[in-house]
Amino acid sequence: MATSQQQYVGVDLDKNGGAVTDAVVEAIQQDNPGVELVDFNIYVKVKAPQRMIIRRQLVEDILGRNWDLQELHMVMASYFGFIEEWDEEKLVIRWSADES
Amino acid sequence: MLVWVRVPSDDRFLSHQGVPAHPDMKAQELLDKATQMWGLPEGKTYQLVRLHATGQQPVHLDKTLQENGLRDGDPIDLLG
Amino acid sequence: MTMQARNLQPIRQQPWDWATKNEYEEVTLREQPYIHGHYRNKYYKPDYDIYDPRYTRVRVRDWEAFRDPKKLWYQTYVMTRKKMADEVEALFERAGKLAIYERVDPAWRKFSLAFYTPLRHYEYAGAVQLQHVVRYAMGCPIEQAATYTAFDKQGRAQWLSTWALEFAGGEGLQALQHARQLWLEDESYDKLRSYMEHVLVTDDWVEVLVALHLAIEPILDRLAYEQLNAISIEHGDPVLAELALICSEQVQWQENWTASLFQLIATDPTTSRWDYLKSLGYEDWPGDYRWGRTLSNPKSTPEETLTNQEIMSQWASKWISRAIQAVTPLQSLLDRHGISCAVEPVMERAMASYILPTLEKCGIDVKISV
Amino acid sequence: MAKLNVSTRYKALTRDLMWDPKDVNIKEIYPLIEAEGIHIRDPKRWEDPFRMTFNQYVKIQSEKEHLHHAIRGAFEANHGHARIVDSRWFEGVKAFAVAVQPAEYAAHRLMAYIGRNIPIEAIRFATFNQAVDELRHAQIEIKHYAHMSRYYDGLHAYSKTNENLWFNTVPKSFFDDALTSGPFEALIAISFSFEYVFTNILFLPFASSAAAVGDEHFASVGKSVQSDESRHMALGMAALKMLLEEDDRNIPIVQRWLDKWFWRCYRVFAVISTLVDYYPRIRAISWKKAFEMYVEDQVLNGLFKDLFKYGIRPPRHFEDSMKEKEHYSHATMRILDHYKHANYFRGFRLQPDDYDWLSREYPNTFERYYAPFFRKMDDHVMAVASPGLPAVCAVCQIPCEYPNPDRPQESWTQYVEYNGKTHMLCSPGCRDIFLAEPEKYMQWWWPAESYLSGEFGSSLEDMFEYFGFTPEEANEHYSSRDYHRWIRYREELGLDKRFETV
Repeated sequence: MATSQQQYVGVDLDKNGGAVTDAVVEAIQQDNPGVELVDFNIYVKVKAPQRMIIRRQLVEDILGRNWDLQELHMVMASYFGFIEEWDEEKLVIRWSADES
Repeated sequence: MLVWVRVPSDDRFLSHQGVPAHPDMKAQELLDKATQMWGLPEGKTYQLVRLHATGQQPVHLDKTLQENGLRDGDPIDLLG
Repeated sequence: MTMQARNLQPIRQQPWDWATKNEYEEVTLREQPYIHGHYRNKYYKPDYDIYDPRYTRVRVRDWEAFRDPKKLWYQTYVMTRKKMADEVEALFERAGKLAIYERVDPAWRKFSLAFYTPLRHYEYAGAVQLQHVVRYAMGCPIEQAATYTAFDKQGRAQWLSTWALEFAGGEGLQALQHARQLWLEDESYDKLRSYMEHVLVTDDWVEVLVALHLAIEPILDRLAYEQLNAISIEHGDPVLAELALICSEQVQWQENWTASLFQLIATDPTTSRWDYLKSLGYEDWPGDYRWGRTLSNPKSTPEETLTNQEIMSQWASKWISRAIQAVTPLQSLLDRHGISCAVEPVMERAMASYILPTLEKCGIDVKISV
Repeated sequence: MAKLNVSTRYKALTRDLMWDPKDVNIKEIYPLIEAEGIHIRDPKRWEDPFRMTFNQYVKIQSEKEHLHHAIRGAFEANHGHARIVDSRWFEGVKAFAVAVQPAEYAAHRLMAYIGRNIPIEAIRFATFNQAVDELRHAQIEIKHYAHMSRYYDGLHAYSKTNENLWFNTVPKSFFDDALTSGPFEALIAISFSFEYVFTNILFLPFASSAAAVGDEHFASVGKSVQSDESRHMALGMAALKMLLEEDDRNIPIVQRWLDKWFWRCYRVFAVISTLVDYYPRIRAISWKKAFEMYVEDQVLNGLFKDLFKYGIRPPRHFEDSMKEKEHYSHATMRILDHYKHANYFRGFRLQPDDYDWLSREYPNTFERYYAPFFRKMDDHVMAVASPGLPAVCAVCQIPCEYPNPDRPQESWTQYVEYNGKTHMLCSPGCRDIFLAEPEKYMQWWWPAESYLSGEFGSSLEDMFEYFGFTPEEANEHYSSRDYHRWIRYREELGLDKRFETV
């Protein structure tokens, strides 16, 4: 199927997460090309074309403290795309339409 | 028995409304009940049309509901 | 509320028209709708309503009358279980740091892996069949307790798995594999496995609760989570004993709430399964079937000729007899590993301390045939 | 010991726990597994990407509970209900309460049914978690309106209202439909269509509006509930992909379910469109924009492009839902205003700022087709009331009062002949669902027959007794006793005092 419109993947993050939410957003921006943010009052929608990676180490570096990827459960209100990997080190969300 | 009467000209955009009925009652009687329920102006001429999956069928006011072939739960339009 | 200004007085002191005494009742009572279900099941019991009293043979005047003695609702449930999870994790962490596993007596080591690890299958099967209870039981008060009990069993299956992974060190995955083989093939487990398979095909949800919580678990859980604790410590393994203590806290709750449910059922003299409608204020409700769109009139189903006590007595006799048969062969496993613990007295104690007193409160006689 | 990685460890804890029975037939344990024609070959390779264990679950969830109930406690203690910007918001909250909360409870029983009957361990623990989550959501929501009920009308007999009121047959029939389906259909219906495609639109805009109007408690309800939904979405996506990849014969069956449940979900969200566009005096986003963002961009343009390779096409009638986005909330609000005298949450007179906002957000439709209707209420709130009891859609149970989006002055109602009766459906979407399973949908319980037959007594009072509330609790908000109560609470707290600064 021709990709006439860009396919985005992304996450909706709860702004109550404060510094954690900010660090996750910054890590996403550093690691992924073409990131767009939509401010949504109490949420921020973070989207990227086709694929998105969140790396624990980078979030930890930005945050300046130990950070476990499981803590994402507290702030990730929603996501779109297929979760391809989620282990101790990274979360990868992507669409796979372009593979076939 | 219950039939559902709608007034398509009503600008409130309402659906068919339930009217308790009886197979032996004349369609005119049903019409009177429905005009009263809907609060339509008196002294005007109205007609009833039965709605089907396949189309519409006029209801004869001098015949009973049964003679008109009306069934329980049938939708009807009241035109005026 | 006397502190409150007049204009801020609430318009009602109770949130609902039905009386509630606490937060648990506030979020539990009248949760499940009882009438005006829209469709009948497409595949399973296609003549039954979504919430139908005929999913069990026993009749109860008021399904909403049951109360969990611990009053667990979601908040209090996860808060208490979080504490347990923290304890379990701290326990394993300390055991690792203190290298306790290395000092455990080798005979106990072999035995405990062979005995506790297969129990993950037993806990899991119970959790699965409790989902059937959660779906078909009448009323939120009962199914809510079953929901948390199922989750506990799932948790215990995972704790036992984690324990085996830790205890077996680098051979953790093989230990689970080996335990599965024992569960499937060792004759000590043959009857227990078979018992759980029969629980999984038991359709009547009250009978499922009898089979699990009045028969097998009071016996086996006392052996696994109580009786062996001192023996574990004697063999240099305090870890398993502490884990078992945490497990037995859950088990005691599951026994308590089911015992009070059994008592409620057994002492209810109601003869019509439709009497519960009166307690809900739908005394004269003739049933939705009369609109002619549903398949049959549920009220034409013949009533049971036996009393609740007689039905419960049949179930208890059948399942307690089988439970004894299922646990007895575990003696050979103990013997094989040179662990001196007699199973029979444990069963006798379970009968004397829990099963018989519970049956007595229910006014039920049982015929045990082993 | 050698530390296992997350994936291996999760598998070790949750897999291989079930076994092939030796003394009973496996088909007796799973009697429904073949009923729906789904074929499963090697489900072991599938996985729930969230890999949540029991310990993680209770730890994370108790932290969420702790945070939420702290906010709730502060809100209740400080009379937060009196501090919001406009009390009509509560009418929307009531709608949400009695419509959504029983749905959460039904979803709880439903997930237990799915988990019990689908013997695929890869997703089973996720279904067990979700069964518990849904009970959580039901209870968080009850706690929310237990407090409201002490100060406002309409909620004190919610279970009776849920069982007996015409309005509640809408969400009730939706979940009853899923509960009476086979387990795989129920999984696609709820985990995929409901959770993945639509819950975003339920909780995100609504929680944002709650925060905007100052209802901190409800914003927290929305956010705390939604924080579990990511897991539920992951389950839905994993289940969908698994069914599509396990066997080609599953594809047409899954397509049929997607067709049915897309429209079924879309319609059950009708009232949500009014909770987005009408009830909040400060809106976070319009239904139209929320639909474009969450359904068109993320689902139709995102997910369905991915599913194309399996031969899955976008759900039938999705074009209709796109066309209807300019009409949906207005047509639904019109329906609510027709029957507001017999509903536990009230309608309200639109205020000048409402007309401005709605005209701005819906320049093509609002002024032209809908504003004249709402202006009729300016002088008399009952001017638009229905004269009787409406015919409702045999599938979604909403009164058949939707306009055809191509010709908005005409009705979209469809008539179908089945089993010696003319059945009415609100739209082509619901018509096709009816035609695919007429024997199921002809069973629906519709209170009109009971009301009109006098089953619940001969007087209007008897009927309200049966609903669980009184006529004083219905009708229009700004002329209601709830509005005046709210004003009194505010006066007591001094909230409307103006302080001069010189």
